[in-house]
Amino acid sequence: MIVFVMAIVLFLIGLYGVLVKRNVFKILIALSIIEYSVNLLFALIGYRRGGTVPILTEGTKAGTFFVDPIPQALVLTAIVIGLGTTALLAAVAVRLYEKYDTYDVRKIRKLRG
Amino acid sequence: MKGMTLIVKCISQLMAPSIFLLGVYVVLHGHLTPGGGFAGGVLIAGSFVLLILAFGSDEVRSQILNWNATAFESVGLFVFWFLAFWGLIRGTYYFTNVITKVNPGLPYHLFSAGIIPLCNLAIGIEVAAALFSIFICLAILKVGDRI
Amino acid sequence: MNWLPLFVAVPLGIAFLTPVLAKLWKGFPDIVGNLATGFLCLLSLWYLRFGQTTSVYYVGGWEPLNGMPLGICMVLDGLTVLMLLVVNVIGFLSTLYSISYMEHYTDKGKYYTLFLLMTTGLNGIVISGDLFNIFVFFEITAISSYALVAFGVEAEELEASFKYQVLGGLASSFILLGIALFYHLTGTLNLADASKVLTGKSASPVLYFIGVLFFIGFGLKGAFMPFHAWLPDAHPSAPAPISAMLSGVMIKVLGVYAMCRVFFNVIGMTPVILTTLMVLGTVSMVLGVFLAVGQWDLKRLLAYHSISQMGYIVLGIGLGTPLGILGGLFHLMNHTVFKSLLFLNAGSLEFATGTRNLKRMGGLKDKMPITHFTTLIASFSIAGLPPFNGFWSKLLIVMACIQAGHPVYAVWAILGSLLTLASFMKVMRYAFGGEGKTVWEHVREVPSWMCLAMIVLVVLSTTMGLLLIPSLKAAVLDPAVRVLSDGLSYAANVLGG
Amino acid sequence: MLTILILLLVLMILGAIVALESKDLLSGVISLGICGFALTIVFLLVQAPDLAIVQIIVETLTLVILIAAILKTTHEDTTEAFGLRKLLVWGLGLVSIAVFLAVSIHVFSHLPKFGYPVLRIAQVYLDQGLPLTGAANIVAAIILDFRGYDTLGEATVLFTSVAGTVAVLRHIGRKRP
Repeated sequence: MIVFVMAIVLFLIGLYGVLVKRNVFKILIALSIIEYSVNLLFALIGYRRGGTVPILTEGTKAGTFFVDPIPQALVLTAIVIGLGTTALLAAVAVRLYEKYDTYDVRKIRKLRG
Repeated sequence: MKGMTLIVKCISQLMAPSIFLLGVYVVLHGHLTPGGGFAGGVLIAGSFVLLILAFGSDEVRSQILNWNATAFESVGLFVFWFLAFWGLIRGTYYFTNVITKVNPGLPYHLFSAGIIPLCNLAIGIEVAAALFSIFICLAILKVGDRI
Repeated sequence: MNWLPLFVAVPLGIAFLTPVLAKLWKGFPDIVGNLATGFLCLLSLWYLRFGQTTSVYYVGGWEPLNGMPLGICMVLDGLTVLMLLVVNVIGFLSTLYSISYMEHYTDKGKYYTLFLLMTTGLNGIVISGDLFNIFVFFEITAISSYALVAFGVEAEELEASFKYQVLGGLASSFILLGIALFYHLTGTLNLADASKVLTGKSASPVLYFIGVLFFIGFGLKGAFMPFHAWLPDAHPSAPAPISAMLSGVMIKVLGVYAMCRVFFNVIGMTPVILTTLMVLGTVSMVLGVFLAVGQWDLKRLLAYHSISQMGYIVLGIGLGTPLGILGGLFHLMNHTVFKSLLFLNAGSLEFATGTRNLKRMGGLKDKMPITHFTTLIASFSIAGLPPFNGFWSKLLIVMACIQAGHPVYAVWAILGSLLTLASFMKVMRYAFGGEGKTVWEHVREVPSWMCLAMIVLVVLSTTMGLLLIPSLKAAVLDPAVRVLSDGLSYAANVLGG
Repeated sequence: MLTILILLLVLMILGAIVALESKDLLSGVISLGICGFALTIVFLLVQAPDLAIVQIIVETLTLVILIAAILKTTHEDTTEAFGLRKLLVWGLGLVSIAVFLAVSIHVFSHLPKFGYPVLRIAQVYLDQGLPLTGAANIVAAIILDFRGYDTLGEATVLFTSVAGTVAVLRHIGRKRP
């Protein structure tokens, strides 16, 4: 159970970063950390004590048992989705720097409250 | 972006083709060993990125701008889309693995699992092109370049 | 029934081809984009006849094995049919409008690609019966809308898009965390199967925790009141047809639909959640309209009204009675129509005059007669004046409040409606009334494609009250209401049929 | 194995804290890399080689892209300032984080323990995956056959993101009359 809680701790560190940090790139890093933590939690959920990789070979014995393959398939999807969001966010961050000449969120404020 | 020293250039010249080949291998054997279209595609993109980082982008800028990575991406994804649509054309369900129904192939061999290797190939092309375009967009392009 | 995947496959295929076609000839994106959305619009009308019963489509032909759903399944029931209609009709009218409107922007090919991807995502969410699949389509919709909000690449638009991306990314993470725990609890991702697994168990703290995570995630996506910070920036910054899609369709599919599906059909509604929904709905309804009254940027004013009108929908659904759900869903349809119309009108004003500031407009009544007429109808409709559609759904919600024994909420709903009327009288007064300013001498009515889209929406908002006629109501609204009011029979319907 | 796992998780947490608190964006991104590469090894430990391969390459490319973006702009973080408002934010943040953590510990005590997942559909995949699809790699069988529709969506997300990146990086968005 301790490993699950540590994944949640990682999630909360990322959450803290998103809510408190005032730098565009720091917020990007914080969102990446959140994403890692969720992927981590998902992968941990699929682990089975003593299980092996869910890939069959011709010599696989009848008695071997495998870890849960579904979380692996889902995390694979989640990693690629995370890459997509990070890339778009980085593109917007670069454009923001070009327009405002700063990464400080408090100075990027042309829209009213 | 400037290139790096001679040592880096030599090493990456040797490394890039092998990384590329590894990528192709991972794509083609995705249904038998760990890996698949995504992992292999990212490896293929990585081999190009390595070359550009080592040799600098100044020499290849004009080629990069003409060579349209996004078109490759569209084609790869369209093939994948068509493989999914194939089942619907054949009168069965969307995304049906139509090949295994006719010719299941030998398990544990390259030609097995029906459309799975074909999907892997299509995804490999798409992912390689997509990541390469993200890289050139964010790292190389200057203000005013069009892709 | 067998053509259900077309809702996803057609826009997806066209979206992949559009970048290539746009290189060949500049006119292609307009033609294929409109053909695709027009086809989807017709298909969704045709699918109205399948809404009476629940039917299941097994993607990949993976039919259940010993009662275990192997693959992903698509589910078609009354609620799905209703949402498909909403998404695709507004999608088609928005693309029609875009033909002329997007001439003011560069790179139309990219615009249509992203628009079609957004439509794909929305359709995919609505027809899916699998939790993780819903998440994937959430992300397609979200990422394309992030890019579309920043499509003008001005400083303000990039800022709005950034804010939207951060909160949207946070929402996605909450939803994914919820899905992870949900999978750990039930061992399945299929909604119906999960519902079946959960019926055997008593309500554990785990389920509450998952519920809270989903609530935060969907609430952020749907901009309910404590989570609304991104909406007044993001919706006005997008091009007008995209604002219409975002405000008219997206917050409803991502917020209301997803929440209804998960809470009513899978986890099961509890009085706590219903009360929370009602309170949040009322707070959104009243505060949204108070914030809207003070705005001078026309699109920003409309965005605050979206928050307020979402409050009505959530209040209606949160009542939990069949009449309340009927009112909520009907208001969802009506709000889609008139809010899209209002955003398109705001876009027309911006197209013709180049400004969104109400103080700078004035006297446009004679210059832009069609836009004036359509804005007038839409304002009456959103303020709830009879006989336009907004009146009927607000009436139903107020009646449902009184019937369920919550007259206080009814009072707030009526108050909100009055304030809405006041705020739209201000819009009409400042934008169209008054002396004709000399600056606007050269202003002309907008091109005909834009007028056509607006007029179709006017016709819809005038006639949609007819949906309450019993025979039409039985065909369109009743099946959707049944899906929510008989919540937990979803599992039996999907797995049995 | 559990000890190594916990050590790696501690490393990830430390990497995350350093990434957020460093004054220099470049070192922040590199610390994020520590977090990502540690995650790769965690994936290997929990018997997920597919994930490990994808994660290590994606991580490398992400780092390259982020570092290139930082080098194009600036790598100084000048946003730190201490004030009353910040103390308030800190206080509220710490309280809510503590509450969230306490609740999640309580929740995890009601869920299946680490190493003993509920296998419902997964068992069917493991038993029937090879005969039904012909793929020896069950993960590949799931992502491309049983749940191939998801993978189409995932590839579409990447396509969307590239289209969006290209759209956002256009130099001129609106035509000036």
